[in-house]
Amino acid sequence: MYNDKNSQKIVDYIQNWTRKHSIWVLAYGTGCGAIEIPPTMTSRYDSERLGIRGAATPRQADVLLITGYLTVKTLKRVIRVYEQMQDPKYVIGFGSCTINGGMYFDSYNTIKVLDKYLPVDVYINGCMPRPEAVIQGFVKLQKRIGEGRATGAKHYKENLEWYRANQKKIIPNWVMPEYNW
Amino acid sequence: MKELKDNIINRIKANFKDATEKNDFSYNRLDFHVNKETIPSILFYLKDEMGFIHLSHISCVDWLEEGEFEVVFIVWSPKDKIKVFVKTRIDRNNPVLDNIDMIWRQANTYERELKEMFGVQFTGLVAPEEFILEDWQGPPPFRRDFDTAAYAEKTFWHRPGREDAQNVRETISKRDGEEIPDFAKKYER
Amino acid sequence: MVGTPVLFIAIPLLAAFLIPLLGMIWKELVRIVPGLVLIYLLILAVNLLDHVMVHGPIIEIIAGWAPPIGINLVFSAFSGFLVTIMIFLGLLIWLYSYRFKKNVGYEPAKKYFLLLMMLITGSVGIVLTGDIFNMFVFIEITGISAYGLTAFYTGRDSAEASFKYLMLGSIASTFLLLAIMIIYSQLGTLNMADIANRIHTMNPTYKIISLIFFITALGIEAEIFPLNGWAPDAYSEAPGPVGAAFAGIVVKASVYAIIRYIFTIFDVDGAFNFLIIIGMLTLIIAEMAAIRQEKLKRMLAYSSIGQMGLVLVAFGFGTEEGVYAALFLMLNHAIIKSLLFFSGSYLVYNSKDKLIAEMNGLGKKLPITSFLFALGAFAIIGLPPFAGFWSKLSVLTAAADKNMIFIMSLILFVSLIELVYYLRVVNRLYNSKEKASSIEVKKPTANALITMLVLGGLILLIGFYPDVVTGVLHKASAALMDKSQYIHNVLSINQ
Amino acid sequence: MELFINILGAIVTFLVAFIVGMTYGGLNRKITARVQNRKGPPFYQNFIDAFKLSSKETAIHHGIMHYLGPAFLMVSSVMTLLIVPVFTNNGWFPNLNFKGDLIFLIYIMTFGPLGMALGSGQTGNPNAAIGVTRGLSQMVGFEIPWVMALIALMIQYHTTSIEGLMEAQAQTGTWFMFSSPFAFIAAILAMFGMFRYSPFDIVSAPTELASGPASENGGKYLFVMMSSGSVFTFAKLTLYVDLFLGGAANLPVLLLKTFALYLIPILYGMTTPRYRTEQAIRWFWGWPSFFGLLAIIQAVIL
Amino acid sequence: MATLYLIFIIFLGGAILTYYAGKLGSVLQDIIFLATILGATSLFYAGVHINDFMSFNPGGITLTWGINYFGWLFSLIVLGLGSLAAVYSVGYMKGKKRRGYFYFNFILSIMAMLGILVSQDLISFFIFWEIMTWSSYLMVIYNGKDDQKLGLKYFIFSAIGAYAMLMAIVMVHSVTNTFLIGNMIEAYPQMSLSWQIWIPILFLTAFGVKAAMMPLHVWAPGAYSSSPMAYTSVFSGALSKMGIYGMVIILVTMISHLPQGIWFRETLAWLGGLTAALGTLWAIKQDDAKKLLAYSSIAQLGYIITGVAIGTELGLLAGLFLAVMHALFKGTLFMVVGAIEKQTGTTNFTEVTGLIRKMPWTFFSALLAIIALAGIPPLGGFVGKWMLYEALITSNHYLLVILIFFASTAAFLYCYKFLFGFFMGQEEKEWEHVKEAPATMVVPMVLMALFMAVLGSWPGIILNPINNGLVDLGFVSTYKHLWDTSILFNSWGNQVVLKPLLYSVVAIFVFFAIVLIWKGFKGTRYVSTKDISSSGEVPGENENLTFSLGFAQPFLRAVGPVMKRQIDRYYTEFADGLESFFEFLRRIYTGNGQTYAIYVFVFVVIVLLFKDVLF
Repeated sequence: MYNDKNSQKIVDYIQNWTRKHSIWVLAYGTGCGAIEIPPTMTSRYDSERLGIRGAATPRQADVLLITGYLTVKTLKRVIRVYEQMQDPKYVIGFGSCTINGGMYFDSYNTIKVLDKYLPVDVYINGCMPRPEAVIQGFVKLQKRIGEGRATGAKHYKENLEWYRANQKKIIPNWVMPEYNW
Repeated sequence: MKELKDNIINRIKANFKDATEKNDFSYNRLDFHVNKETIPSILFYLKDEMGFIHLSHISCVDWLEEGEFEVVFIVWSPKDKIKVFVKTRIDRNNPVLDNIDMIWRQANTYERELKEMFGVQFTGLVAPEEFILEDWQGPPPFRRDFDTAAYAEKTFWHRPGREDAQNVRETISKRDGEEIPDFAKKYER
Repeated sequence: MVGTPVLFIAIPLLAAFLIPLLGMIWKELVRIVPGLVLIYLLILAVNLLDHVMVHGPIIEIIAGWAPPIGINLVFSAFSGFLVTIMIFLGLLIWLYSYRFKKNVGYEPAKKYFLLLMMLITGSVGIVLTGDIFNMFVFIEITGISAYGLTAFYTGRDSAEASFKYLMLGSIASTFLLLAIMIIYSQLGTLNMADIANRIHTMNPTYKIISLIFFITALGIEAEIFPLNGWAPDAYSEAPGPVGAAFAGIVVKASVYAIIRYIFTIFDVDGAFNFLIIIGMLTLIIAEMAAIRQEKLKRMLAYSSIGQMGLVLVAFGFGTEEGVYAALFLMLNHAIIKSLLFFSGSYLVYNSKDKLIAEMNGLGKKLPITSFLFALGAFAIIGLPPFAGFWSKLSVLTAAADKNMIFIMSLILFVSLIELVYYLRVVNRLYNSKEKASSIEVKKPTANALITMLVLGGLILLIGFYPDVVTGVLHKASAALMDKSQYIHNVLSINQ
Repeated sequence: MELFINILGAIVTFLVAFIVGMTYGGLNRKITARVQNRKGPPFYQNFIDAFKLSSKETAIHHGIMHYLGPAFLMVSSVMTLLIVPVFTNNGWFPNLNFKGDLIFLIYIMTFGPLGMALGSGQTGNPNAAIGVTRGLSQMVGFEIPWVMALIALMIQYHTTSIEGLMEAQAQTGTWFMFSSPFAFIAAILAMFGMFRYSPFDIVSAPTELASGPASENGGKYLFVMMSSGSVFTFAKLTLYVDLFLGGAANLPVLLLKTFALYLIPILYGMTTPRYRTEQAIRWFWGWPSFFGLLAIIQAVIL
Repeated sequence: MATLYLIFIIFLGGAILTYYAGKLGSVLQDIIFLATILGATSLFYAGVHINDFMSFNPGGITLTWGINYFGWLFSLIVLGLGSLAAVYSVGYMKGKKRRGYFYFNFILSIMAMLGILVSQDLISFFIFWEIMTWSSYLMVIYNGKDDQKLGLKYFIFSAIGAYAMLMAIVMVHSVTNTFLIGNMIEAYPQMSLSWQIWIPILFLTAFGVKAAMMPLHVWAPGAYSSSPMAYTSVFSGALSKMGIYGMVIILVTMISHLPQGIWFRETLAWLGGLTAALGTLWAIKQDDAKKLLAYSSIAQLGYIITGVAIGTELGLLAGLFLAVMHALFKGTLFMVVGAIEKQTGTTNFTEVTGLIRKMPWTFFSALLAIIALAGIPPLGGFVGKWMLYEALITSNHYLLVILIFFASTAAFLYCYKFLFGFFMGQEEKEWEHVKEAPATMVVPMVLMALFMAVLGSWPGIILNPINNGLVDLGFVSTYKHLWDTSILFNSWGNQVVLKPLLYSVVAIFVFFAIVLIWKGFKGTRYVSTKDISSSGEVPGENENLTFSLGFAQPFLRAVGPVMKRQIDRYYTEFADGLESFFEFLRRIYTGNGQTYAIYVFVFVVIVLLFKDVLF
């Protein structure tokens, strides 16, 4: 029965539906974006009504929310956190810094394009994006999850070497444990 | 306040022959310029004898044209409510200065920062690991001859589509018809 | 019968005077002769004791005059028992100090053995004699030899100690003589049995004053508080075996004398309570003084004083169990304290300033000596299954039978103090954190080792099988308690 | 056959408890949201979370104790459920309630947290161990009034079994909530600590300790822990209802009573900021213990 | 009945032989040691009949030896734990110094404890008691270092107890004129009231010292932690039970006849409760496993004392059952600590962590022992705890039961600390080389752990002998027949049926364990303890992620005021004061001859003045 395609579809559908409506966010509060998370979570915008709530550790989280610019030093930690998260997992890039460097376009220690290093499922642009935008981003992600199109993690796994090469290019002293989740 | 300042100036000048003062800033600020050899002794003197027990900051200014770094030690006396800037000039090509973290423990942090950002060497500084710039291999990034845009261009991926923002001043002057000021032109990269 | 009691006095005295002469013939004789004499006497004593157990006391008349006029020696179960202990101890002391000469040279050794023999003569005489003036003479003999032995090391400190001893000893003689004079002036006799027979006719005031003088005089020798000022110095300055001799021989003889006066001669009932009081005082003060001592020998001296106090308390109960307990205590004290002095002097020998604090880790360097010291310490504290336990038990039983709960608890409290200071030493011996010591280890000689092992073996033997001594002790205590029998025995000798 | 029915009953009880507990959890979130003037998640949100967690992959473990830790937790909650009589007439779910008593219950309730603590300990995460010690410390705090309340009931009615107490309640006709008010108050105050809602949630303080003991547990571990928590919530509430509110004869009454009780710690928690551990302990040894003492005095006098 | 002689001769001879066999070879030494203990044990159970007495008279004192049911119960603890600890010792002592010394004292301790149990008279009781004391004292100073004078402290406290007992013994003797325990019990009701009160007090002091009761416990932490662990398991497990043994005899046979006995019981019970509570608090504070277990022993003995002191049947059963359990789990735990000490060289929680994968069997036994210690079902510890609570509740000790409850809840903290400190937490590189302890050490631990698990559901194995023993002491057993089963009863008629509960627990656990293992077992793999969610930081080699210092600090802050002052300090101050007083008295001996002469004259004058009073 498990191998039956139709029933597999149903199982997948249910799974995706639950995943869609239960998004536990690990907010990696880099840069100024972290200030936008409290209003998103609390009374005014109340993301919990969509099933979005914070998670304290990467082991429990579904979504890695990167709120702003990432320096090289921070990127190392973010990669580590991402790899500690359990499947299925998604990444949301938040703010223009994650998209093209934003105002840090010529900074000597800030990465400009996040998706070269981590598989970003949804970008939310703006500097800073307001909570409405954040929630819209989440909804977008939910939609993609529901459709089964949020396959960033799978992509990462498949193209691990490429990602790793990119990461190692700017982190020459690579002392992290090897890939695990 | 003026008597206090005069008193400080007199005592410093009496003890340190090479000290030249500058006293035209805000009412509670005093500047001294000394040779780099005098730095530890003058700081020690300020701390122990004059009550400047707090080290606010150690800063550095890159005088590229003059080929010198100006290192600034800011100390503060909670009793007299006066801050004293002790400045010294060191050679830019051989930026070596005496370590003072035995006078103030917190100086260690500032010295590590200066070491990473300007390449100022403090003799005998014990720094266990990198401070801010992990795995940094380029030149000290706060030096004015370090071209951050070029470095970023070389090191990181750039998403295409923001070529118009390559040089902010040019873009602005083109768009608004403003002239680029002289001091900005001078350091045009 | 193998011999008569008079031999106990005659032979050692003779030997004492012959020692210098024999020494001229062959120097080794100086130390061989005492041993032979003591061995002979021990055989004699054991034989006589065996005989006495069955047939009753032996009364020996000296110079043909029958008591009450002449001098007589009484070898009863009680005195015989004490004599046996003393001779045995004397033998052990001889054995222990057999190689003494090697360390100190010929002349001192000669004096030493001479004085030791005289000491034994005097002490045995005190115990055996039945005449109070004769006893005075023997006490003087003992005292003089004891002063000599105290000053043996001819240093400043030992001379001072000896002088103190001499001073108090002469006070004691004076009082003793006074007491004898009072008795003689009142009753006109010096024979103990005769005095005991007629004491009730004496004026009570004179009687009590003479008793007090007796107790004072003998108390000085028997280390009763506050008369025992000489003791700590003398013990700590005299050589180790001499300390054992003091504790085991001299003091025992003096205690014997006190007991003889109180139990047999005088009929003062209050004296028993007085014994308990001064015994307790001695016990408590001595043990309290011992706890803070820094020198091992001084500590042992105070401990010894305390033990004698306990003996007096046990005698003071006045019951047969009390006497039994006291005798048991005396026996144990003789054995255990000698062991402690013997082994302790080797420990002191190996520490620079004779301080207890310097004895760290000696347990590894001197394993057997330290073990024996620990054994002695455990035994004297009264830990089962060692010898000391049975005597402590009998003392407490005797006290409990007299309903003296307070005395019991005091004795136990004092035992606790005793335990603390002995264990401190033992703890130190086996504490491996040793200080750097420049002194090379002086191992005990073979003869000393044999002596200590014999004593240790005795402790274990009595501890595991007290029956070896209890029979004798019961007989001896019965003999002391039976006053009328004593008088009858002595006075009926001429019929 | 009887055994089979027992097992079946146990399974049904478990399912009911699971569903009710999960729903209560969802309602808790909903009510909290409404109090904070939010819309809040739907009441079935906890089910979604649970199923999502169960469908999450689990790729790693830190060793055997970490692996089995949630099972210990489950033993504790299910055993509690089995020993607590769900309905007064015993008709539906003939569990094991006649085989144990209150003391056994108190101890079996600590079995799980300790096993879980070992599991958290093996992960090597310092936050987990810190959380565990906080939890255990807090347990020492609230057990005192809780035990006082129970002992007051025991000595008043001379029985230590839950059934016995329920019978006594049925005979007197009054709920213990009214006949032993002090015991009830002490027990309720102890319940605050037992549920670890707001003022006493330092154990798993998410921002401070990264959710404490559970910090290394995601996916199926968290799913089992969550279900266990739901079952435990239901079991504890049922116990309170049995002891103080006269039990319940059927499911609606049970739900009503349990939910009414459940509101108390939730509403208290919403208005009270978090206590530090020692503050919490001292709080429990203050008024709750005082009421416990009053309860005992009352029981002795009666 | 000469078997008893033979047993003691075997013990003594074995002790001496073992001591000297070290020169011939360590294997021979081990063999003789094991043969002595195991041989004597098997001989005891094969050849000694219960309630068969023999007498002999050394030194004119009648001594009687023989064992009754009550002693037989304790012989299980002594010889059972003793044999297992002996097997353990062989592994533990391998490669250590002074093996002869250790074996000698070990055998003597076991002999002395057995001697206490077979003594039917007070003298041999006392003798064996003291042999036990000094042989254990010699063990305490086994390391040769007694810098903190722990051994001395132990010995002094033991001596206080022993002297109290000696006093009581001679007091009894002055009434009965024999030393037989039976006669003492018979004569007790006829004694005067003050003696009826004093004799139990003195005896209970003696037993209280050995049982580490509250004001007399100060020796225990040091003594337990400084003796070798192989012996401490016997020291804490069996030797302390001798105090309980004596206490139960005194309580059942004497105090139950005393109208004022209720005060004794209440005082003892409260002392036990305080012991439990404070012992637990101090145990939580310790950073060294030995110290922790030592304080925990004190606390556990507090429960036992409370149980036996309240004196109802359930209480006595609870106390004695807990005594057996304590022997089992504390023996195991000290063995565990010994194994860890042997393998790693330290017992400090702040140094050793993460041994679970290195020493799985040790962990297994530690886990079961800790569960039993904490009193969590379904292990044996729960049975004891349950009976204790029910006994306290049914006998109207309401506040006491809360104190006990507090203690046993707080005990979870140190239980967790023990397991976490050693076995959980970060797996440091320093301990990578650590291997499981040798089989001779592991097997005794695991056997005892399994026995604890069995007792959790079939407590009748131990409860029946306890009941027999109590009946032998003259206790009227009301529901003897019920203990054959695995159902626990209290006097109100409530019950706990253990077996179904055990089955349920096991079934639920197995079910969920299977669920957890089945669900995604395939993809799961082990990752090291460095791989944790530490905010993305990668812990370096030298980064310390172990949480072991200041464990349970919030709790200790909450109970801080209680723990400000240790009882030790009062004792120390008292002793110091006493010593300075003695120092003052010592000055009587000035060393001046003139003073001494004056003393003589003063003495004469005073005695002459008061001669009418004195004589």
